[in-house]
Amino acid sequence: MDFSHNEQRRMLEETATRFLRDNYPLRVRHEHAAATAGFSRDMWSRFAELGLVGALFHEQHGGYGGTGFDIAVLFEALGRSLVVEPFFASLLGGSLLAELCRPEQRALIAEIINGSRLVSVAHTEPQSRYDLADVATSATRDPHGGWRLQGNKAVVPNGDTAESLIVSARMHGTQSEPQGIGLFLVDARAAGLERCGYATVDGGRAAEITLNDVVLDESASLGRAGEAFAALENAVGLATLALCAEALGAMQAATDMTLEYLRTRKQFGVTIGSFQVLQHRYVELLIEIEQVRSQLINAASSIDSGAPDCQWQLSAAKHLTGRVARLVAEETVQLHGGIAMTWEYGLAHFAKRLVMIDHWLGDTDHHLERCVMLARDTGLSATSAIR
Amino acid sequence: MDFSHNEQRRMLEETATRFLRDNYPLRVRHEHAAATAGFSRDMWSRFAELGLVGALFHEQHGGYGGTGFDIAVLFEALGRSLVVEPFFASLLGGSLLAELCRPEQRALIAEIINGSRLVSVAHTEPQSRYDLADVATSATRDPHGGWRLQGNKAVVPNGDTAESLIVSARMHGTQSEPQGIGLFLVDARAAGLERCGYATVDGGRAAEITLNDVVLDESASLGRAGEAFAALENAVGLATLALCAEALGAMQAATDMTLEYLRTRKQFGVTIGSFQVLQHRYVELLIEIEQVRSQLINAASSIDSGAPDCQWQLSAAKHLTGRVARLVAEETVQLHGGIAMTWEYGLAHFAKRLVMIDHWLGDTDHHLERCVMLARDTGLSATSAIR
Amino acid sequence: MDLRYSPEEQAFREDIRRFLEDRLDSRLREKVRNGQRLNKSDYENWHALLNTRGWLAVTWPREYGGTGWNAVQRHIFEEECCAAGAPRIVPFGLNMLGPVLMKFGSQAQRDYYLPRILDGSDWWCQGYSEPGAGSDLASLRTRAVRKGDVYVVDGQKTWTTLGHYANRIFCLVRTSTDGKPQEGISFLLIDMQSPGIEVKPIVLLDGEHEVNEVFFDAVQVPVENLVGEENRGWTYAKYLLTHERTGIAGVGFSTTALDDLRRIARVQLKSGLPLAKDPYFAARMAKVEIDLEAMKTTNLRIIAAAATGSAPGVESSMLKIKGTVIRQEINDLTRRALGPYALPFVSEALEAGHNQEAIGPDYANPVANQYFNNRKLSIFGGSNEIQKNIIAKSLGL
Amino acid sequence: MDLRYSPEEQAFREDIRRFLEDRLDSRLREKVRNGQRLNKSDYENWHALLNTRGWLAVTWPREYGGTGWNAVQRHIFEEECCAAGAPRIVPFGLNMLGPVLMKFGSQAQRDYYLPRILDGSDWWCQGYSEPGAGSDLASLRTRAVRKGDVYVVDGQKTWTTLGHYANRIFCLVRTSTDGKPQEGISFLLIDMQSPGIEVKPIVLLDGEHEVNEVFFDAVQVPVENLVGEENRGWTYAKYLLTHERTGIAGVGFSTTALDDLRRIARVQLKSGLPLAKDPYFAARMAKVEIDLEAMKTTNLRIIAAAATGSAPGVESSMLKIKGTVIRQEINDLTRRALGPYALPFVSEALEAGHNQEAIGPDYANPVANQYFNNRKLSIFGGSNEIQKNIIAKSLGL
Repeated sequence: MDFSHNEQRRMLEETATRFLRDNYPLRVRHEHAAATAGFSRDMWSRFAELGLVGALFHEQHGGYGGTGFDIAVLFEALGRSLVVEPFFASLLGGSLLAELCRPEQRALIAEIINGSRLVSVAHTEPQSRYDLADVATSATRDPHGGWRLQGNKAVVPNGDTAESLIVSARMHGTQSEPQGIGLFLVDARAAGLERCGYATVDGGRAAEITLNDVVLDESASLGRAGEAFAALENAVGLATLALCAEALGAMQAATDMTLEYLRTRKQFGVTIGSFQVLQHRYVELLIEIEQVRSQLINAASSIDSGAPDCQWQLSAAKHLTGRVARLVAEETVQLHGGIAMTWEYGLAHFAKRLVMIDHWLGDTDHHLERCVMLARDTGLSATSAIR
Repeated sequence: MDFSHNEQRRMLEETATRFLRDNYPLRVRHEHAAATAGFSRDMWSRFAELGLVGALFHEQHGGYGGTGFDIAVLFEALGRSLVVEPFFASLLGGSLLAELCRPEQRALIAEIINGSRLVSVAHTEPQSRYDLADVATSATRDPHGGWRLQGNKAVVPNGDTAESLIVSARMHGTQSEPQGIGLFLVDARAAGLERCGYATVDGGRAAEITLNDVVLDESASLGRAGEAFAALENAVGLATLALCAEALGAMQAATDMTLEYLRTRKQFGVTIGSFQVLQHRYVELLIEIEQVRSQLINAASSIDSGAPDCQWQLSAAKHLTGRVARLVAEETVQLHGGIAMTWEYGLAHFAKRLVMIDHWLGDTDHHLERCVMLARDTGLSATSAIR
Repeated sequence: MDLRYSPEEQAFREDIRRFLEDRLDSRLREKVRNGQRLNKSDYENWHALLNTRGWLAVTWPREYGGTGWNAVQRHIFEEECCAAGAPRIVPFGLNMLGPVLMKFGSQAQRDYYLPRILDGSDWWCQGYSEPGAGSDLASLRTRAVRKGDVYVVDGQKTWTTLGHYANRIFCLVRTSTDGKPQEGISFLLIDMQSPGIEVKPIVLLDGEHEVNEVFFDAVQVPVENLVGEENRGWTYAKYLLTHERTGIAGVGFSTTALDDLRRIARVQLKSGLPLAKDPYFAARMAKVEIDLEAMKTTNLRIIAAAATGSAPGVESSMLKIKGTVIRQEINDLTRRALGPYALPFVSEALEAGHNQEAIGPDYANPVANQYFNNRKLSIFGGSNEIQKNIIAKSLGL
Repeated sequence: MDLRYSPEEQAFREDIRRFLEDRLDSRLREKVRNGQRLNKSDYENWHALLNTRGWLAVTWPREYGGTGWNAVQRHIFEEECCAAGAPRIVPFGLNMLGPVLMKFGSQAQRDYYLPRILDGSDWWCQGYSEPGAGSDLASLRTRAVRKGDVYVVDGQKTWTTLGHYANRIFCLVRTSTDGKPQEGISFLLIDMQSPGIEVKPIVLLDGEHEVNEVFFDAVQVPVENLVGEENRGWTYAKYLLTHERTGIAGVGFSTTALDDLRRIARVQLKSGLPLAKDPYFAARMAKVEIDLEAMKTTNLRIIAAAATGSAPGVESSMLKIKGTVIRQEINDLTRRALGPYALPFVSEALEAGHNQEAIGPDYANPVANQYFNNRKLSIFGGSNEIQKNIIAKSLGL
């Protein structure tokens, strides 16, 4: 048993943390978020140069990482600084590509890693909520070869700026069948593809995407028949882990700010941290955050070891993250008082991100229900992550 | 709008409260609970003489009360003193009799009111949990006239001492159909009826009852065909209200004891009530108790006015009572510390009753689910108790 | 024990309902219902409308042009306003300053200011909180030094809601540093056009400008603008803060918000079925519905007690705490109900003129923002922690 | 980062499992599994069994006859014992007094007492708490006055767990009233057979006799029974209290309890279906299962840190708090799972000999009682509130 990171991962953590500390104060983050793209292309290139994008990918795909723990370590650092650059979209899209792409498409991954290409995944639909198998967008065979896509995609992360989109569409089957879903690599400028970008409450950007008879080559189809859903589940699993880790980082930042405030802010002639009620409520947050860290470790470990209960561990992590993130957001705001309600003081931005992470890839209720279903369907009960 | 009680009900409250204060300290309660019957026959007679049993019944049935608010007022007082005498069983059985009995059976109600006859309801079965419609016990027509009962009844309140039992049994239909349930008045000494009495965790007594081919006269059947379930639901409604009120009384007693302790017990050189954490946690209890009181008023009012959402209001009250009763029990014990864990100090007995009330007539989950179902089935949404 | 409204009260409710149906501007109603931004003239028009009917000053006695309503009537009025989608009444002049002037102001102050509140000549804002004195109000430091016929005021106020709309501010200022902190405070009425006053916006976490900082640099205030006696302002301030407020539990707002949530849960789909039929979500909704149903009666019990004269003491603290918790919980559930569509936030869509197509369902846009904005409910107006301290103190703890 | 146990650790686990399978008395195992009462000889037999294998003193170094195990090994041992239905090891001599004697006791004390703990000659109990000094231990008042070769002890201890089985008690006593309350405390070893000692049972809320009051009336204690120096007892007491205890999170107990709950939920019916398939109940179970799954790793992270030498500080307070909350939550769910059958309580059925038919399902009888009894978990051993104070203090609050 060993709870320390290896040398390479410690370096990743240090590199990311040091760079962000020196170059990414909250003021800079707000500037990036306010830009048209919702992030800074220049900063994205610098992250890529630093190897942080490459940390999302295995060596065999030209990266320097790609394990659950690499992703956990990196996103925790990103969460501490509330980074708005498109790591999340790149992880989602890049992992799918890495798993499914044809040899001739492998150059794309290199472009993602060097920061010159942004890819995202257009999967969620207006009606699908958090159900991964609910795909109404259709992919029909073109009589002249290739495919035609028709449908609507919702809340695609960085969907307004991504150059490439991986679009899910139904090749056959009913609307919520995992089988019959296909994945297609689509150029964002393709004829018939319209996108409407907008800001999200937590400081990022997303897009609604309309696919109006988009014509694709045969080569646009990714993976072999029937492979798509499993690949999607894997990529979403990594991205879910990333969100949990990001939330963990944001929780730490939020509680650190709160501790500082409790120690220095005076009311009634004493520091407010001397009030026992505030002390206990703060301590309760720390305890829950340690629990999130532990479940994140369980989930990362289960991904890396290919454990059979991996999906349970991931859903457990996302459920717990959602539960604790809301608690941390609401309580750190309340412990501060009025100042936390202002834009100027930084805490609110962490609180907003913490709460809204629950709306990406399934909220705390969705994943609790998924834990129930997974345990029920597979007969898996609490097989522990520790073996 | 008027939130004060009328003269008669204020008298009932005063009579009960004064009598219990003078004659029913916790020491006496424990003596009664430890008796073979689980209560004192003598005390029961005195309660009856005082008119407290009669307060459960309408004038038309020879009583002096019988409204939701009468029951609420009385049981709140009983709860404050943790009374173990069989008011609950008498209310359940008596209400059913009052609603369904034949003219020649009306004398029974007079006997209940004067304390000379104890009646209970044998309805719950080993498999039925809190489902009122789940009755497997069978009632079959005897070829020679009358009925034969066969089956098992579970956790019948005061079932080991009641002289008369109202037994539910299925005349037709599948196991959980409301229709087809009949109610039968059975002498507890009837041949084929076996009972096994035992103590309950909260200081009362109950019995498992086996009906092994119990032969009954035609006249044992109560009410007309198809009336039984509605009558059962009404009687259980009143008894549910009674439990909520009893819990409210017990919550007040428990928090009063706790306030006294917080004010006087010293640790670290100060009264423990000076610790802000304990103050806030105590205040939170008071707020929730006020909410229980309000929902009890809503439910009593909906019974008395025959409101269409009466069952919703009752389930809402029982749900909220269950939720708050657990909170009050656990928190008042925790606010006390070790002393609350002892038999000698009284609080634990209130805590036990508060928690176990959740196991009578449906727990907090059951009634929350019932609220969901009632609103869904009838299209009733939050029609307020206040009109 | 009778939970029914009397026939008179029911008729009263009917009157109000009809008035709102007939006269409340439908454009304004839509703005409120859609959670869009209200501007200054929206509030002014609403006040003017009520004033024509004599229903603006709901807490004032008739002799000052108020309604003379009792607590139950005020409650009915608030319920109907919420249900109709009316804006709130801006409370600073009407519910805060007005009662203070009636009780402690000079005859001249009452004669001059009260009618101007009613006819909309004055928009008041509140100068209580300071950067160093939030919950600990008594430690305020804005100074007023008497020089001849004027007080010279220096200092800073904060959290001044809608101060950018106001032409007057009532302020707590320090006129003495002797004795306990509470003892040197005075209550001043200040013209916002006075030289030396500067109003700076505070942008809140949702990007909105609702509250302000107000800076005072040698601002001259005529001594006749002192309310009551010098150094007695703490008494007046406490009167204002504890002055019975029927709306403190926010039951009307919560009821409307729960109705909205229910409507949304009926159309939001989860696995093809309405979210309202999902057992997990339905249970969450039922739970808060039960809390609110109980709170309605808790609220009325206290209101009824107030109507018969017994002043609500710590009960209003209880209402504040549980009322805000319930409202926040409903906001939270509404956010959850939207699923991924809680994420998009198009700020321009909060403007009434906006007519671009909505992102996601048309009710979605303001929801997450409202959740975040309403975190203030448990902080402002005496934080829930302060309210618990007050209750504990009243119990002798 | 590697959550797997090493091959050595796995082999170690196998060893223990096989030993327990072979040697743990099946009657004793059943008693534990059915929640029945254990008597003195049950514990003595269990200790003796472990002692023959050299596995009794899990926290002691080898030189004193201990196992010399590291924290991970101890954790594995505890897990296996819980899973096998073994009784707990009575901690007073082994995990509490033993380490104190090793660190602060005289050579004579170590030579005499440590072997007697191992071979079962002595059953120790703990004399810390007093009626007026629960969480506030430093204010204790039991007095020891030195007279020649003896201390004369007067006073009262309380919450003395299993004191009615013990022949010896280690006590904190006041030997001086000078200076801070902590400074006048000494650590004494007392023979329970000494004249002037009286043990009175305290009956707990479930009617069980588990803890006691111990009264001292002019009890004479030889001065050589003083541990360490006079008036330095507070240091030794704190060492004992903060001495690293692997089992503090109770993960083994919670795991067993959750297994039991799951088994019960599979056979308890609700509307004819297993309760485990009810969405509400399944969600409740999943929630606590997730909390426990995370807690297992939190526990191991801290244990692993302890195994590499970095002493767990406030982390053990965190484990105590969250660990007890989880255990209590599982107890609560088990109680709920039973429905009406949580109500019957047949005290005699807690005795092993009992062979009347069970009321309701055979697993039901001890459940509600266990729920109530385990409310102690968040009170005893330093209440969860005290633990939060400790953590807050460590953060400089």
